[in-house]
Amino acid sequence: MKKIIDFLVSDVKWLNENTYLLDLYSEEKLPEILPGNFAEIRIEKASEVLLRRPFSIHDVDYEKNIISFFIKVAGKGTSQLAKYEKGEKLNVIFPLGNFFSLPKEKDILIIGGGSGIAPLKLMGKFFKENGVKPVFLIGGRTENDIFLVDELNNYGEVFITTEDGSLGEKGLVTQHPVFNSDNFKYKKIYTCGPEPMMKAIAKFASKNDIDCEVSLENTMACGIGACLCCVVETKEGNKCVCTEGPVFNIKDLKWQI
Amino acid sequence: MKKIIDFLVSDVKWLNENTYLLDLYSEEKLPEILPGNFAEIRIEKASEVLLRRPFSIHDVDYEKNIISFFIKVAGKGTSQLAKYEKGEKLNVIFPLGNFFSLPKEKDILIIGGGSGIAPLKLMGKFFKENGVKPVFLIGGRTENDIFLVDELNNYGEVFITTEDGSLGEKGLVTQHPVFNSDNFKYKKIYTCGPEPMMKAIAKFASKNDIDCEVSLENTMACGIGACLCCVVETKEGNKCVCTEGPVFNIKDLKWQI
Amino acid sequence: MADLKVKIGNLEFKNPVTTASGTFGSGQEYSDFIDLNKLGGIFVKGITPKNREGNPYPRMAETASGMLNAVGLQNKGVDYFIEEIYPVVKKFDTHIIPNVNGSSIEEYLEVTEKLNNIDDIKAIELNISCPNVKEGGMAFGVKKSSAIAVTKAVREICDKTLIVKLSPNVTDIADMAKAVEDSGADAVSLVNTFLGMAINHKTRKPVLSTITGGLSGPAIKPIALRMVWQVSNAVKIPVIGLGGIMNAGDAIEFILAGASAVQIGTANFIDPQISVKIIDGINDYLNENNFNSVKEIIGGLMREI
Amino acid sequence: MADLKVKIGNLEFKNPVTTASGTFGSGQEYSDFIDLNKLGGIFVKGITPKNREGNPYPRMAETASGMLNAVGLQNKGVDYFIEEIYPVVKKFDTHIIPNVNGSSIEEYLEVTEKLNNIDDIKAIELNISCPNVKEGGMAFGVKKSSAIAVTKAVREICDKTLIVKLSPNVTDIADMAKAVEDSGADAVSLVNTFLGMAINHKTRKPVLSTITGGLSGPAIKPIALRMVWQVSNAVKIPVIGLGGIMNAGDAIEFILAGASAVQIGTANFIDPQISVKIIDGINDYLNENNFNSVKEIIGGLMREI
Ligand SMILES: Cc1cc2nc3c(=O)[nH]c(=O)nc-3n(C[C@H](O)[C@H](O)[C@H](O)COP(=O)(O)OP(=O)(O)OC[C@H]3O[C@@H](n4cnc5c(N)ncnc54)[C@H](O)[C@@H]3O)c2cc1C
Ligand SMILES: Cc1cc2nc3c(=O)[nH]c(=O)nc-3n(C[C@H](O)[C@H](O)[C@H](O)COP(=O)(O)OP(=O)(O)OC[C@H]3O[C@@H](n4cnc5c(N)ncnc54)[C@H](O)[C@@H]3O)c2cc1C
Ligand SMILES: Cc1cc2nc3c(=O)[nH]c(=O)nc-3n(C[C@H](O)[C@H](O)[C@H](O)COP(=O)(O)O)c2cc1C
Ligand SMILES: Cc1cc2nc3c(=O)[nH]c(=O)nc-3n(C[C@H](O)[C@H](O)[C@H](O)COP(=O)(O)O)c2cc1C
Ligand code: FES
Ligand code: FES
Repeated sequence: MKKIIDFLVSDVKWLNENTYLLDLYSEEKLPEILPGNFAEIRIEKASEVLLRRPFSIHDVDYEKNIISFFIKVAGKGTSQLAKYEKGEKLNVIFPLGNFFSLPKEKDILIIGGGSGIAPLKLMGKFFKENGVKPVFLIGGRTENDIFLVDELNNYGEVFITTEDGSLGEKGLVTQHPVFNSDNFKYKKIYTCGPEPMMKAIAKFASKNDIDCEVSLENTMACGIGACLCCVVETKEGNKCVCTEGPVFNIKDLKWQI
Repeated sequence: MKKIIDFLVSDVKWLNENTYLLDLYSEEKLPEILPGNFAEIRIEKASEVLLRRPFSIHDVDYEKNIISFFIKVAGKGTSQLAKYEKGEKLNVIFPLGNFFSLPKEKDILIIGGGSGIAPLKLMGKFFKENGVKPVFLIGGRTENDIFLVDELNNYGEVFITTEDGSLGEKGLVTQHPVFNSDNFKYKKIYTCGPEPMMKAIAKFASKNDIDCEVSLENTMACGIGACLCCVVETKEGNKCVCTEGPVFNIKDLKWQI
Repeated sequence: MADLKVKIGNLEFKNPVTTASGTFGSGQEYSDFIDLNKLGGIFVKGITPKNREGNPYPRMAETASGMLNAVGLQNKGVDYFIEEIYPVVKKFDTHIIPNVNGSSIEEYLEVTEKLNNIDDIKAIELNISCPNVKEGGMAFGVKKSSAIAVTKAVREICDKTLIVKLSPNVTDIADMAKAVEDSGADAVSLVNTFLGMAINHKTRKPVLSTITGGLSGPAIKPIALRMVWQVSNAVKIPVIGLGGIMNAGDAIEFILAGASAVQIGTANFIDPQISVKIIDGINDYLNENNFNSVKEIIGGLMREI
Repeated sequence: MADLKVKIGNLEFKNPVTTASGTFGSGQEYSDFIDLNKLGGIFVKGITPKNREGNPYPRMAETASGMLNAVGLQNKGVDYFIEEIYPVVKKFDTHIIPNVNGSSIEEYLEVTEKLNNIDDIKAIELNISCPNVKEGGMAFGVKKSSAIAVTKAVREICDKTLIVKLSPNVTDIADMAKAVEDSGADAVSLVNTFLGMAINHKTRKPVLSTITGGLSGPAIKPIALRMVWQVSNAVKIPVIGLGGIMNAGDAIEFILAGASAVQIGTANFIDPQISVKIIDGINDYLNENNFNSVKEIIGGLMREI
């Protein structure tokens, strides 16, 4: 069941000049949150921000009643959100959307880029609890964009690419050696990140007939399936990213790839 | 010459639960400010506040480049303004409007109520510099609404009325003994406060043929004479409160009193 | 507790607060957040004769105090509504009011006819003002002759309370309201969205796939309020007011301007509990101001200022 | 420095940024804050034949991302403008464009005739869209026949560049624009304010003395932008775009939609230096995107999204 809760900000931690972790504390017990679920946060303090903003749930601590978000500044809302201070109230609707499905086979690759690495930690946790040890591949423009390596290492091996080669392999994620199609060994790919990245991965996956789930970031108004603003074209017609996604198997999408 | 300056907040001091003093600091030298002049403050942080908000200049320190405002919370803008923190930027247009004129004779009464006591301190200073020692009369609902008594005492005697009698005389300002028309001894009245109060005073003044200046608080859009939104009806037609006021001699107004 | 009951045509509503078509799904979407039984009514998402996929993504753009949408009446068609959606939502103790759409008079009639057979449905809202479809929709609502034609045709076959939803994209909305009143409407609701547009100057492209879309939200409230006031002064049938209502104060302003009921639209996205908060707020307002019934303030705007 | 010059009719503007009538006084009011010589032009406050006191106070209400005004064309009349105001502002190196008003065609002609005698004035803006006067104003701008009549009459006696300012309170603004184009207008400017209303629910009274007023500011931008786009696609004469422009990005969006120049209105109240900042912002945008001239982006909206 979806909840609407007034959380209190418990921490805002900047990771670099435009990326931060936001921790929110609730008096209420938290419902179960699955990897890929997201929340709609109301940013009341921000002038010129009318609608809520959707963010993947990055982490959850059921004991302390804390949920965390991994956020990149994109515009007005995300920059104002970072200015909330400890103890200030934030109204959140959650958990929303579907989630990344458990793989049937154990060799899986999870790829994140940009703010798309937000759900990776919960995926790692969830998969580990279910006996799956993924390999992570995270990409950024420079070393400065690479986060969470130590944390993800708890759940599986972490590969890194940077466009300028300042950390890990040089290039885009799809240029990483794992993508050598001759000996690509993963049975399933999960990915979340910029659309061009996800489309390049989807292209590889569909060419090589590999199961692949992507998490979409369509603009939303309601986040709960009421407005029909967030649709993506699927083989069965337009579907709401907020309720029937954000996670889709690429075989269901009508992506031009 | 009117200026537009980015001030830095140097202090916000709450006087009671809905009244505060706001001190702003500028790197730039301040222009001369006369009592009754006001400023238009842009409250960018406040969502739902589009236009600037006008406030009388309460005090000025030319040496430290500080101007002060005495503000009562009225709505969205005034409540958000109080949340600015030391060091934050506020854009201000000032000094605007005309000012209280120097009296020809020395026996003067200055009456303030509500946020209308804001300009009284500058009046006291200015009149003192010019050899005039006014009597102040300030009114409020209770003791809790009476401010600045000690400061105004530096410039002249201070009478007080409160509606509940918790401080000074009980009643409205116009019920104060000084208003006994048989021996009213002041040659000029200056007043700033809620319109009903000013109108009651104006009525007394015009009946007893006493010179009287009032400071109006019409809603404004531009504050600089460009939009013609803030007019008051005068015997010479509509005049802009922001440029031809805010101070008017009641003999020029077409008030129904 | 003040008396919140109002009447729209023959129909009594337990309170004047309803939710606007297209912003509240079928109601179910909000049942985790509020008790739907508390609402005066639910205007459900626009219905067409057949399944419609709507417009391509992107369909939404946020604007200053508003949003543009270009959903384009995506819905699964009237039969799906009757068989799958209605049975689920009819159990709520509130009026479920379908929003009827078509790209021709025949299509409007097709939808109306099927809904007319369902006893529990007490009213329909005839949407002649959707700006997001190539055919029909707003085209009917901005021309008096076609507004009259579709209203008359639907009236003929419709036994329910007939509410016609007007487009604000017209020169004289009072005139339009009178025309549909004369054509048999039992009530009018206004406003639908304003035709607007957003451009991303960085990409130099329109933000919406359809270039233009419908503007809603607090930005439009002053215009919507003016229109509700003008229409209330022009017609005898009840007026349902909407457009940018965000809180109880806004709702009361529409009622003072002459609306017998209000619809809450975009505000639901921002606070899914807002409709119930507005009911409570209206009740508090009536109590504080010593009114016994909301009916006492309908059209209660005082003229002298 | 990119080439910012644009042409409206026969007239060259040093840049596309001008200030909107009624929001910038005669220009002088802003001379403490900006160098008026930098502006493309200044559309001065509406002028009528004789002194007008305008409407009673209150004349202004803030709304969500907007404001309502009911000034009602307060001004000291055309003779006062010519004798007292114009001599002061003509010294600035920018186009001073009077905004011509009347409550009858005769009155429009009276103002035009007097202004037409002044050589230095190169253009006039015919305001057929003021919503705040009982007679004339918007009444001319919402009816095609009267829009045509007043435009033709003024055209006949006006040698200057004739800009007709359109009302957005119409069903089909492109049609209206075509009508005034055919009647001899050299350019159209749009939009004027939307007719709106504000109520104070606490006092149950209208906020404005006139009950309704004109809505301006960022709230209206999406509708204004749509109208500018529709009109640009419908007429051959240049279009001057306005309505809620708050920054360079907004101005560029109007230009992409087809405007050859823009007017800055309400934004001047919030930041008296905004017009000059917008000029700089447009220049930066052109440089960053490798355009040599602003003309390259007029109507440059890319259709495929
Ligand atoms: C399901 C979902 C999960 C998300 N998870 C995260 C997350 O965990 N961390 C994170 O940092 N971000 C996440 N996002 C993206 C985040 O919602 C946007 O960055 C945010 O809404 C931008 O708000 P803003 O007010 O800062 O930007 P705005 O000022 O509204 O916009 C800035 C720019 O970004 C564009 N933009 C805004 N939102 C989107 C969008 N959704 N898609 C494409 N363009 C957009 C605008 O068009 C504009 O150009 C997620 C989005 C979705 C839909
Ligand atoms: C020349 C001048 C000098 C002023 N000096 C001071 C001062 O020194 N200290 C001080 O506290 N206040 C002063 N005021 C009043 C102050 O400007 C308003 O209280 C403020 O603008 C309210 O803004 P807000 O956003 O808080 O209220 P809003 O949310 O905008 O409005 C709250 C309520 O107040 C009403 N309101 C707002 N402004 C006015 C107004 N000007 N007249 C009548 N009703 C109004 C609104 O209609 C609404 O009902 C002055 C006003 C003027 C014109
Ligand atoms: C996403 C969205 C979808 C809408 N769909 C419909 C619809 O199907 N039928 C209809 O009559 N109105 C529809 N509308 C219009 C609303 O019912 C309402 O008239 C409009 O949003 C103005 O009210 P508001 O400002 O309170 O949102 C839609 C509005 C939005 C925002
Ligand atoms: C206070 C005020 C006064 C106005 N007076 C006039 C006027 O005299 N003549 C005119 O053509 N438009 C007048 N307008 C309309 C503006 O020129 C402009 O068309 C409108 O404000 C929309 O632009 P904006 O949203 O940028 O303000 C006035 C607008 C305001 C806010
Ligand atoms: S955001 Fe409203 S349906 Fe998905
Ligand atoms: S506030 Fe604009 S003229 Fe006074």
